[in-house]
Amino acid sequence: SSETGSPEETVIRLGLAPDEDSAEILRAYAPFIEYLEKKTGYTIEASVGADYPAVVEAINAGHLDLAWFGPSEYMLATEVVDVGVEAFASAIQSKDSVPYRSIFVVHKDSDIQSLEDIKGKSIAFTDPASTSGHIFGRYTLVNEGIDPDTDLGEVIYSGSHDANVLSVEKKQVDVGVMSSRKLPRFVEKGIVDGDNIRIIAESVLIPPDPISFKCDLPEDIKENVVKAFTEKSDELSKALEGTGFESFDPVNDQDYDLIRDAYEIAGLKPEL
Amino acid sequence: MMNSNAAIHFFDVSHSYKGNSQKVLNQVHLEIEKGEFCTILGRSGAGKSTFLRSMTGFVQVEEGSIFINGDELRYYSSSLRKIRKNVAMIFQHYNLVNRLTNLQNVLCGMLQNIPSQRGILGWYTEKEKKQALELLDRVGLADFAHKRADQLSGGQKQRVGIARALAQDPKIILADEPVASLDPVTSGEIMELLKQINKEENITVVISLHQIELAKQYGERMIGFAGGKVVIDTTAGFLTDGDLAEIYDVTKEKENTNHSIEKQII
Amino acid sequence: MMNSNAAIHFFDVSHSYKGNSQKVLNQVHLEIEKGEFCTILGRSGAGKSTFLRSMTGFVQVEEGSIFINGDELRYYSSSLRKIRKNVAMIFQHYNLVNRLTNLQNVLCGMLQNIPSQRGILGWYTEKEKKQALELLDRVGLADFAHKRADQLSGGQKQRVGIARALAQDPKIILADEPVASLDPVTSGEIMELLKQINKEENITVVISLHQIELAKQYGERMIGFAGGKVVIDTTAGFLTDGDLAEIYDVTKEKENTNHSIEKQII
Amino acid sequence: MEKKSTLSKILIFISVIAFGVWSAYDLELSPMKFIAGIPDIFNLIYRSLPPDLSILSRLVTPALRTLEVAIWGTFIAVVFSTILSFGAAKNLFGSNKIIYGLTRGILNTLRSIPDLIWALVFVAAVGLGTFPGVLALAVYSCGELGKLYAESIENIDPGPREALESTGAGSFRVIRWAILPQILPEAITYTLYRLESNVRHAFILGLVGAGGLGHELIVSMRLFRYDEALTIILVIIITVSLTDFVSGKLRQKVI
Amino acid sequence: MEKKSTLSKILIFISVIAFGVWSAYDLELSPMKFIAGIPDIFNLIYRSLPPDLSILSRLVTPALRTLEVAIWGTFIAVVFSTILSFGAAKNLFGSNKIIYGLTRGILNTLRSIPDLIWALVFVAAVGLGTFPGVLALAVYSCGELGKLYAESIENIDPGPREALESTGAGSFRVIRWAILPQILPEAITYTLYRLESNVRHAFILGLVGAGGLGHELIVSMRLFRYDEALTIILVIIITVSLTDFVSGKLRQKVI
Ligand SMILES: Nc1ncnc2c1ncn2[C@@H]1O[C@H](COP(=O)(O)OP(=O)(O)OP(=O)(O)O)[C@@H](O)[C@H]1O
Ligand SMILES: Nc1ncnc2c1ncn2[C@@H]1O[C@H](COP(=O)(O)OP(=O)(O)OP(=O)(O)O)[C@@H](O)[C@H]1O
Ligand SMILES: [Mg+2]
Ligand SMILES: [Mg+2]
Repeated sequence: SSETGSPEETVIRLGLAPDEDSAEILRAYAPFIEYLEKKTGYTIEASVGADYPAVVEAINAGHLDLAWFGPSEYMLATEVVDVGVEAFASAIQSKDSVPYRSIFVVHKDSDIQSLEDIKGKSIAFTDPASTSGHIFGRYTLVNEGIDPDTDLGEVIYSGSHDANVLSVEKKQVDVGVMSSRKLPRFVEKGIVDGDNIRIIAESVLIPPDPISFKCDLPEDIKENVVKAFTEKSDELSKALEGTGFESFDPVNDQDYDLIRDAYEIAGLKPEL
Repeated sequence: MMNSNAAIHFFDVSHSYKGNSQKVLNQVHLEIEKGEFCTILGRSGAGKSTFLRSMTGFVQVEEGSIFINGDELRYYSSSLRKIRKNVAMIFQHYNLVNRLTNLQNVLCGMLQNIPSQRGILGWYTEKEKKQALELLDRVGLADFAHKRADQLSGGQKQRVGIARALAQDPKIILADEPVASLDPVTSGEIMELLKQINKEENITVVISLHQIELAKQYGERMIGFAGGKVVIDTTAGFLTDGDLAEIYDVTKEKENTNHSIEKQII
Repeated sequence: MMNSNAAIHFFDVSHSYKGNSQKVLNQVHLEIEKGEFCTILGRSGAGKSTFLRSMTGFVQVEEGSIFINGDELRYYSSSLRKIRKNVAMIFQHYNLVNRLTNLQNVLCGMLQNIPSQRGILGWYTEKEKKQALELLDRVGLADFAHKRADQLSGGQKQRVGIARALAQDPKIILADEPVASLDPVTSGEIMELLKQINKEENITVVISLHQIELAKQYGERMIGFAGGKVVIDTTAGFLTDGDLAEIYDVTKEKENTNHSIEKQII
Repeated sequence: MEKKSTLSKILIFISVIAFGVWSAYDLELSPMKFIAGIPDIFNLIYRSLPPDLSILSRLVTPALRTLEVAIWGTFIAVVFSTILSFGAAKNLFGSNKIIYGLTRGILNTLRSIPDLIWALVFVAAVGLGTFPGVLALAVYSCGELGKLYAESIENIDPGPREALESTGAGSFRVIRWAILPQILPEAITYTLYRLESNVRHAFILGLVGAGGLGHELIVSMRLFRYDEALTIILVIIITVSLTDFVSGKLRQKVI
Repeated sequence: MEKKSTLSKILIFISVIAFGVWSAYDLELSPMKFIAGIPDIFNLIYRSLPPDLSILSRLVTPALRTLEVAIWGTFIAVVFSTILSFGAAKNLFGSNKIIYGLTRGILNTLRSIPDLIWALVFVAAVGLGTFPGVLALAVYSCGELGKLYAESIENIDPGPREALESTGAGSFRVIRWAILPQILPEAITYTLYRLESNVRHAFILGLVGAGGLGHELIVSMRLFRYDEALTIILVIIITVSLTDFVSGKLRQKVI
């Protein structure tokens, strides 16, 4: 654990949650871990949970010091973890990747042109706990003055982004809500024919993945870690190569209030 | 090559079980005519059951050939089925289906004679059911028709097995110690029953027995096995004490085996 | 209240199996003295096996009480275990553990006399193994020690069952048709063996038999069952034809049952 | 030979132990760590108490849905696995090596492919909804049931079967009257176990857009609504216990 | 009485059929739709061909890791489920109703809680890594094995057991020498089936975390690298077939 002693003896345990969109980074995090060890002088032990609740519970039980997961997960973790977690850096995507937001897709033959037309239509979200596949979709709708529970026709949860886009293509539903980052990949892999799909609306940008530490971490370690993450350098970009990210920006907890708002508006505020 | 009149023809048949070099059937060569009533004698382990079981192909003999009603026994299913239809077997260990009632067990003996669908669904006609009940009655178990087979006493199970074999309406009956678990009176009744079937319907009957008295009383021909070999083959009336000694002689068996106990300890 | 000298004491015992009102044991009241050699006769289904099995508590009798060596049989495990230790049972259906070798089966008879850990692990001493082999030899199966029990002929299985019972070093032996599957010579040998143990070690032996000859030859006391009742209880020498008629009489049994076949058809 | 086999037994024993120790080390198994973590388990349980029973009414439809899907999936699986099990049993048609290899191969493949992936395959075929869920469960269960049925057929007492074969009756009649009655208690165990297992695994319904109990559970977990999750688990426990009870009763009848 | 039971049988039959039809309708089961979708299945398979065998070398470590987890999980489960099965078998200690109810209840609960949730519980206790995966599989498998063991104990032939009990030997000696030999083939089937099942579950659930094959499969699926996924599935099929083969050989020895 994180006793202050000689730096090499300090073990910092980093938990990674395989968020749907960061699946790739997990295979390629080794150089980055090495970079961190070199920068901080600590021993970094990275481990991966089967899903994010596992990572959150591991922090909660004191088995992790740092965590890297999606914005929603972070927001939920701040509610769940007794000693508290706090975001200190956010992972900045490399230039060529698609900005992260919710998008509304329809079939190309659909008469729906914008969100104004979707009253009474059927809509597919992915699953209730999905940031891009549900929360921000709902948030956008509510901001547009549409109450998803009363103004729409059927509301279904298809379970995944691909199921969602497929059911739009097969005209099983009128509108599908999904991640902006997924659609290009589906088209590229031939899951759907891009020509059959039309985007009618998109949400605001979703905050990037936060890196957070447990609040009871000793201050000197916190500082050291923050520095290692947020100092931009070629070495860092190189270590992150192949992960889809290129650097980290400093953030604080308030930067994620947007997520809290979105959850609240979507009616999914966890009552803990 | 072979006598087409014979019900059963063994042609130099030898057999040993896997993992054991000792011959359980040793050059068995004999003919049993249609309508004969034949008893098999022999010590425990002499090969009687193996002999009987070899005739329905459950023991696939290593050497020689067996002809049943003129057809050579071959070990593929259509040939076996054809032969088995005419051969009913009464098993030493009864081999009842425990979870069925006794009536169902007896009815199982008729399966091969009724259409396949009816057989699989177990739809028997009233006539068939009546016939099965009559058979149960003949072995003294009419009252037990709707009891499960595993609720019977040993002798009762044995009798259900006999009724099942009779239900098959066979040309040959092979009975492996069919009265071993029966009291003298019931034994007599069963032997009488078999004899009657043998005489009235000209059915060939081969019975292995341990009761020499019964064998003498009912058997016409007696075949004695010892160590897998046919050592005696004679008419019942002529069975001598010498013959019996030949069959049951203790010293002979001991010669072949090795009794040193020390060697056996692992 | 009871004769403390008796090995076995039945006190008005009655029993019927679940789902069947007919009494399989009907007011059985008898005493068997220590060291007696007692044979049980009776028709198939008369209740012989039930009588024997009731003495080790496998049949939990509905009425009356049973005393073994002065202790009342009660159906909780410590009492049963205590009684069973001194009572060895030879089963009509052998009840061997098929997947064990014959030697292991015989050794199982000694389990209750060796420490629990050794018993569970199957660590027998050389002496125990030798004793088991000697017993197998006594029943003529020393060569089969390392064969699996299911590879034996019927009579061989029966003899392994006998060896297992002897391995138990009991005070009472209950044998349910122990020679049913054996040829006359082997039967004689086994009866001789039981008699010898009975005489030399003063062990009480109760045997159910179907061979009246054997019963007369070896038994001292004869108990005849019919329809669950003790109908004859006499000294072997005095067994009359009238007695046999009493035991085996066919007409009597028929009176109690209802044979109308038509009624039975479902 | 006796000696050699003892030696090889010892060698096998040693290597098993060695593998055990090495892998325990490799996996960082540590009973101490587990004991130290027990309070955390209680903490987790504590946080999920009391179960939020108010969601029960919301669970009725998904639970019913799940049950229907499980029953249909199991039913379809029973039909096909029964047929396949005849070929995968060495003492039936499996005595033919080709048939044996083929059916075993099919069964192994059916259950090797995760139900998640079967779900995806069937979504491609029939679109979203409960239907692909039923198909996925059916196919996957078929692989499991077929193996279990086949092996219980291999375990039967050959005696009664011989008796029926000796009458010359055809295979299917023998199967019906000598084999089926013998495997009946096991077949009941396996079928109802599989049904229960399908109720539990009906998670995949969530992946094909059909909701279901498992899906509700995952969502509750993701939102850290442990009190809701506990309620759902209680519903599953009740369903499983009921199936277990029915299974017991049925088996009692036939044993 | 005969008549009444026939009537109730008919009623049961009709309601089963009714439920079947209704639920088929409710679930929108449609064989036609399935047949129409078969080309889509082939399309999916086509897209995953040829399998990307180049990833095989990358799979060795995860596969080994997963196997270790499955073996340990199964081993721990065998130990505890054996003990529990004695209480859950009606013809052993389960003859005591309280013990029976209690052990059945425990077993039902253990397997009602999905392994994912067990994993979460154990992560809270021991942190991330392979250890919680082992524990989750162990606990879950214990619930399944315990039930299966218990029911195969209930199925034994009582004869040999009576014979051993009649010597006055204690329960554990009787279990060892009369019951164990009788359930051995089933026990082998169940244990190796469970091992195989654990290999598959560890693969699929990614219970093993980053080190396991399941993680690789999930990543491949998420990235729609079907050709990679196919390779991983092939590895799973091979593992499962091997286990099946070993199971068969072992059973052949004891049947
Ligand atoms: N488990 C059982 N359930 C119900 N009835 C049984 C059971 N066992 C035996 N019976 C019945 O009890 C009666 C007596 O059986 P028992 O086995 O004591 O007879 P037996 O004298 O040993 O006959 P045998 O000489 O044929 O072995 C028989 O009518 C039998 O059908
Ligand atoms: N399945 C088997 N595998 C191996 N050996 C066997 C098998 N069945 C029988 N044997 C052996 O073959 C020999 C002959 O057995 P068989 O059953 O034919 O004897 P039997 O004359 O019927 O004896 P019994 O009168 O005791 O029934 C015996 O030594 C027996 O041990
Ligand atoms: Mg025999
Ligand atoms: Mg009896």
